[in-house]
Amino acid sequence: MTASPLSTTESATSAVPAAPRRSRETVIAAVAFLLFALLPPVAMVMEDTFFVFFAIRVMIFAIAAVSLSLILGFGALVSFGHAAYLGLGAYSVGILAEHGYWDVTISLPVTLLVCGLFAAITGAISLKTRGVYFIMITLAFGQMAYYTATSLSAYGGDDGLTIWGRTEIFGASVLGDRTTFYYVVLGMLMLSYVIARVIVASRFGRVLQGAKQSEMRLRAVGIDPYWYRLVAYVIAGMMAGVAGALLANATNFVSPAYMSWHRSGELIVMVVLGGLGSLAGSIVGAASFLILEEVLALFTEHWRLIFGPLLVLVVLFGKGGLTAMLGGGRKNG
Amino acid sequence: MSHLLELEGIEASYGAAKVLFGMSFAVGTGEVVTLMGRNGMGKTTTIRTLMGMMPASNGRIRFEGADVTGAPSYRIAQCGIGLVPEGRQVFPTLSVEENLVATSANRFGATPGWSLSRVYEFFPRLKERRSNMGNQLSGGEQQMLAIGRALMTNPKLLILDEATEGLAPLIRAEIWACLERLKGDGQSILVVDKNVDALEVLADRHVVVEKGQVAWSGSSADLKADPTIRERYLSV
Amino acid sequence: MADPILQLRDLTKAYGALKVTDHVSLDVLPGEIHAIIGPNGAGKTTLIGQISGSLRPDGGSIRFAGEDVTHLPMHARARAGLARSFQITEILPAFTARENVALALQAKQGHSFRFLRNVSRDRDLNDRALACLAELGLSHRADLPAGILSHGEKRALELAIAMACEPKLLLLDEPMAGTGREETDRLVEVLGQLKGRYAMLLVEHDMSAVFALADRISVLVYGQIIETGTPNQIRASTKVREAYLGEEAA
Amino acid sequence: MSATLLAVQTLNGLQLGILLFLIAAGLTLVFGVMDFINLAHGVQYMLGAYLAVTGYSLTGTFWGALLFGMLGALVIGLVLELLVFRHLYDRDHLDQVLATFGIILFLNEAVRTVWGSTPLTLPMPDLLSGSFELMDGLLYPVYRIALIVAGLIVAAVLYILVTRTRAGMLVRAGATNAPMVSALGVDIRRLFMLVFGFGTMLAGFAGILAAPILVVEPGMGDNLLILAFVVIVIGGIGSIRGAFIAALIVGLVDTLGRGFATDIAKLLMSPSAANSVGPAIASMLIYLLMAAVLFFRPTGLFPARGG
Amino acid sequence: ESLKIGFLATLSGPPAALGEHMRDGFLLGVKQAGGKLGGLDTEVLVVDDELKPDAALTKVRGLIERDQVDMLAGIVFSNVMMAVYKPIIDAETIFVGGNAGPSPIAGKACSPYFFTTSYQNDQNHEAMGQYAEDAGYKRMVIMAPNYQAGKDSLAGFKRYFKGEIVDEMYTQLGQLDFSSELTKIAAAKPDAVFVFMPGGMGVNLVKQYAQAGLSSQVPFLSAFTVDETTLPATQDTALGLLSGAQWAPNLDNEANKAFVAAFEEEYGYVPSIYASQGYDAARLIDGAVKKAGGKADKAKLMAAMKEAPFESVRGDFSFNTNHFPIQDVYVVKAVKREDGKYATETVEKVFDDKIDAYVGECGMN
Ligand SMILES: Nc1ncnc2c1ncn2[C@@H]1O[C@H](COP(=O)(O)OP(=O)(O)OP(=O)(O)O)[C@@H](O)[C@H]1O
Ligand SMILES: Nc1ncnc2c1ncn2[C@@H]1O[C@H](COP(=O)(O)OP(=O)(O)OP(=O)(O)O)[C@@H](O)[C@H]1O
Ligand SMILES: [Mg+2]
Ligand SMILES: [Mg+2]
Repeated sequence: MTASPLSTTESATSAVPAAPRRSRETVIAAVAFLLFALLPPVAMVMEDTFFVFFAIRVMIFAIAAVSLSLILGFGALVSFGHAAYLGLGAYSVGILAEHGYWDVTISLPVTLLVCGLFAAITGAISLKTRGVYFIMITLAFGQMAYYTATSLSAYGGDDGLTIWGRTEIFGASVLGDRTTFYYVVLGMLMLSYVIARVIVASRFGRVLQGAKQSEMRLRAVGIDPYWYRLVAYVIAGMMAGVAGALLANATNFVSPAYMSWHRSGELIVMVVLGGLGSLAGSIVGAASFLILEEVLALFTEHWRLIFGPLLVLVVLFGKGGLTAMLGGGRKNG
Repeated sequence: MSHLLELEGIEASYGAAKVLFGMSFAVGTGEVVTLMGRNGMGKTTTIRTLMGMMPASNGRIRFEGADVTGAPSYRIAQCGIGLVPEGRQVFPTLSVEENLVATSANRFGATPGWSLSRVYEFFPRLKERRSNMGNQLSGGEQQMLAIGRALMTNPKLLILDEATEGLAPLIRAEIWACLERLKGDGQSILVVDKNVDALEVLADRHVVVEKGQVAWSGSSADLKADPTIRERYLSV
Repeated sequence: MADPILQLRDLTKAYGALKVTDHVSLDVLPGEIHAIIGPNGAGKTTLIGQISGSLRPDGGSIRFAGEDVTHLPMHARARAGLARSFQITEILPAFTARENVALALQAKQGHSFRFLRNVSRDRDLNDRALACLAELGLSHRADLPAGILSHGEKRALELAIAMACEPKLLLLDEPMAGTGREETDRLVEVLGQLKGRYAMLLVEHDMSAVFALADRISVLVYGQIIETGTPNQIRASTKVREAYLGEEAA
Repeated sequence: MSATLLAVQTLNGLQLGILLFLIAAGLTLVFGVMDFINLAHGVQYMLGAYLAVTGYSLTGTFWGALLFGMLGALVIGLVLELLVFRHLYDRDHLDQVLATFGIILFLNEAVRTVWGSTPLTLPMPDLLSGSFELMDGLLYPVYRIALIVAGLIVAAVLYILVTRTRAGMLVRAGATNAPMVSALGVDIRRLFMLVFGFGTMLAGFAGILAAPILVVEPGMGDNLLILAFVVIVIGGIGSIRGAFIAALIVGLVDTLGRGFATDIAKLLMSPSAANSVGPAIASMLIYLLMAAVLFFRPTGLFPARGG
Repeated sequence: ESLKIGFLATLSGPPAALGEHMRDGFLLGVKQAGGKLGGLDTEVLVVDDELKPDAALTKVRGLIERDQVDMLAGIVFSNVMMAVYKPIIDAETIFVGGNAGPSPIAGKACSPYFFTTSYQNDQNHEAMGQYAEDAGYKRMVIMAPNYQAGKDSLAGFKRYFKGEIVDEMYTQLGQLDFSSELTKIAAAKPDAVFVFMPGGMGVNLVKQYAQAGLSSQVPFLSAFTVDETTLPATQDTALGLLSGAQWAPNLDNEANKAFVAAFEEEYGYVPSIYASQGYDAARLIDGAVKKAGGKADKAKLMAAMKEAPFESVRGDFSFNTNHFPIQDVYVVKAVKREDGKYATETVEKVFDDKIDAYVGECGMN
């Protein structure tokens, strides 16, 4: 497909964070982490434990959003099947638990392996395509995972699978304590963010971002973008898998609904909402999406009548997503 | 003398970067005028602004006496301006023939108007490639197509921005000859090109642009008479 | 005579009935600047495409630096020492000029599966990229996004990228197109200085540049090479004059 | 499985294909031709159906409902274009995705608020309510024939409109370089608006035609949207012909898959295993098909010429 | 003292109608008690679970931890039920189910905190199996969507139907066009079909079944397919189709007559089985609070609930040891009432005091 010249100029300004943006990125991330870190004590004082639970959910989706942001924002790989990794991660934990394996030393490697393998195989095929075709082929693989899960009668099929406990760490069930679990999730979020950040700034990251702008140019200097994209895709898949494993622990439940295409779509919305090409933005995007959903629903059953137009407004007037709005000027100012 | 096109103190910028600082010049009916100047001096920007493709922050643009400042670009084009843009910009997903036909018009009943057959006669190469897609053409063929496309709108004023870029010497010469013929038919033309020698023969008047302003203007005879102008502004 | 660095034998390519490359055989010697001229649509860009690997020939062979590369993908050829510039500018618009060049340098240094070090703080890479830019007079634009450079500057950046690859053979497709006299002259000068460092295959419609630079010229018309020779021979050829040059070269 | 059964199932598949094409047609037009990802296509399909239901209650005839539904869909489409879509044409695809996702949320909820959650229906027109016997014990409603005819007409009209008319050329040109079309004297915004309105009307039309055989309920367009995307991607974006053929293939594969996957699985494994594997495969079949097609032809079966 | 109840229902997406029926029934029950269930000021927090298990879980946590509700009620779908079940039980919160009754909760995972005024999921399917058996059908085609509830449904049907299953078809979730399946049915010429096809899928199927001329040839038995939530869409095409249910609007008892009249008066539409269950849930709570002495004391409430101290609109009602109902199950038929509205009507009683199949696995007594 030929992009219109206008959209070319747009991409010209959207890909690489310039130095000032980089520091804004850091500030946003730091503030987000700080807020998350302070939340449990505050909730304790306010005697509202629900906050903590809700924040866990936000952070888990933030991890998934960051992982998607890595390939979507920096590699222009719009995966419409990213929820599959959430599901795969969750099912890895759930199925292992069903068979009595609770320890993180088993479940984490299995999650990474399963998600990495699925990403490697489907990615190897999907990455032959571009643009909307890529969107749709990733959707196809996501749907296959979804339908497979719904027909897994042994593990509850569509009804899902209850996990009657939490993952243990070296045999100790420390995650049973909500606050401990909370900080483990926060730690994972920070780790994911830092990993993604380091990758983006590395040689590998530069290739990834270059390939987004012109594949031909990369080939001409001797780089085949395919393998770099594949590796990025696998990394993102594993990261989302970890989010899935955490989600399974947070909910004590695994369901095919975790990998429905709606969920994949929501992840994309979170990333775009936060601002493309900003990892901290994805955290902001995930948080605002979930918080808005939750808060608006408190006011009216018909909260979508407000939420929908709100998204439209963000697109129309907040060119570049929420982080761009937060930072004041438009990023292409 | 009635001016066909008149620019008066045009200013324009890309974001915060101002590029045009009060461009003023005019093209008379039946006249061939050039815009010359080094790379990046604002020639293309001038044309984009007068076509309404970007806003002028100051100044007036008049076509046949009517103020068209701020009008949308299709309306300005409909007044009778045909544009051959810099970088060709043929439509990649349309065939050669579709490229020519899609925007063709004869709004003022020009006779003989430009038709497919007349354009093909002019560029036989295009006729050979008529069913190819725009993006399957060679660079030079795309250039021919862009010119043909503009002619097919039967404009009162033809604007060519670097229309001979990437053309083989033979074809380039043909284009000059063609413009010569068009001039003979009374066509008004505004042309931007690097080929000063050819322009000197073709044009009535020249406008030299430097840093977004008119640095010099005069007739071909004036230009010939004063070789320092070429040196100073065009480093030729 | 040294072995040719590039050897085309009977290269053919057709789009439907249109033979765009019609049994083209051509040698480029190490260190020489070999120009290809010819009318629009003669197949010059297509030929460059086949040599660089972005297009697949229908038949014939391409040997580069003693190896058959006919079936190698583009990036593999680039690694073997083939660099190209594009007729329609192909740069990374969101990267700065420096990053554009640094990417080429990075590719030259081996695979980029390096995840940890921050590449923008890689002194060595940055300095060398700057040096390449300086050579083409772009140092003052090094930290601007390449997308907002002017047309002429973009063309120069393309060259800088190609040079950063330290190729054995440089494929140049109309590097002067759209640049003003002044810049053209500077490009001619730069390429002249590079002469001998690597072989070049130059496609260009600017005859003064071609005649100033080329050691040998091949004339391509409708997919066939009708003549190869020194600039003087070509200038004198009536066949070439009729098919391509017209009066301009006189 | 008898030959008749196979023949009838093939017919069923083709007919589902036509229905899918009807739904995908407007989407291809707006997406393929204007390069605009309109996720709201599904809700526009739904709106068509709902408006028709209202039209029916006002006029009491199917034809009145049809007219009301199509005009209503057109008006709503134009209003949306004016308010939202026209500001998105030259934006990134993802911006379009986000904004149109917002519109989906809004319209689904709005429909529920206005018409309620309980599914509704639109009766068949009397004129087309007959049927004939397709095979022993199975009737084939005339209405479905009409549906097929409508699908064929839409396909032909669209094909001619896009490939043979000047408006079609201009829209295709505008998709790749709108400012240039404008600089050549064409009011591209108005043209886009009309095309968009037409696309919306097509979506509404599909919704209305589907209403007598399918349920009319909030969110009815959501899953169909995905199916429609599958169709146009398999066909090659921007190709009306591709969409048409892909729709038929998807319809066939899906129908035959449902018809025979379990039976075939039973040849290979125990019946109970087949009962769980067969349907799972059948549901995945079109996605498998899409993945396979894109693997071998990364831009679909009929990549739009030059695109 | 007051009573705070969190009520979960699916109120968005295509199946929202079910949730609305259940909610409306429940709220009617509260309203009729003057806003005071068992004499306690009652606040009902209605929450949309969006049919997303993990989202539902968040809402449940919110209700328990933030809103500190005394009990939870509602829930239409089993996958949502399963997702929130453990947290509810872990939090030792009383739950009064309004619809979903998945087998694990009736069996192995049963809990003293869980009560339901609906049924165990298999019940209506089993009823239709029994009915088909009684009707003397020998060869049947059965069909359900390919998901857990669908599989459970057909398993439930087969538990009582002993004849030959000519074909067992699993369709896609959200399927639109059933031509393929209808063709197979026509070719197989069974004595009858049994389907479980909830929501929009059911509407599609019923319409197309009639349009293919099958309604007059092959009897159509179903569960959760033809009811007051889908009849407005299927209208005449569904007339005469048979379903299994423990309740219908015309059930002849005082409580029911009052309920149906009040419901139609209040909301202007015919209540469905979900509405009746929602209503009964409210009545159960009302009765239990009264019995517990007008106090929201958990232990007392639980003990009171076990007694099912209320007049159910379905007539006979008592709790089994797993806190699932022991109740009569009928075959009902879709009809057009005299006032032009569509509704279901009892045809005959299939089971008297039906007990579910999983109670044996439940350790409670
Ligand atoms: N999209 C843009 N954004 C920012 N600056 C721009 C943009 N396009 C052009 N410029 C700048 O505006 C100035 C004038 O450019 P313009 O294209 O008008 O020059 P020109 O005289 O046509 O040059 P050339 O001979 O190279 O075509 C240049 O300095 C250029 O870098
Ligand atoms: N994909 C394609 N399909 C059909 N024809 C093509 C395709 N690509 C190129 N051609 C045709 O092949 C011929 C050679 O094109 P090429 O770009 O190689 O010419 P060129 O010699 O570089 O011309 P120029 O000097 O104008 O750039 C042209 O006539 C062009 O129309
Ligand atoms: Mg210019
Ligand atoms: Mg070329």
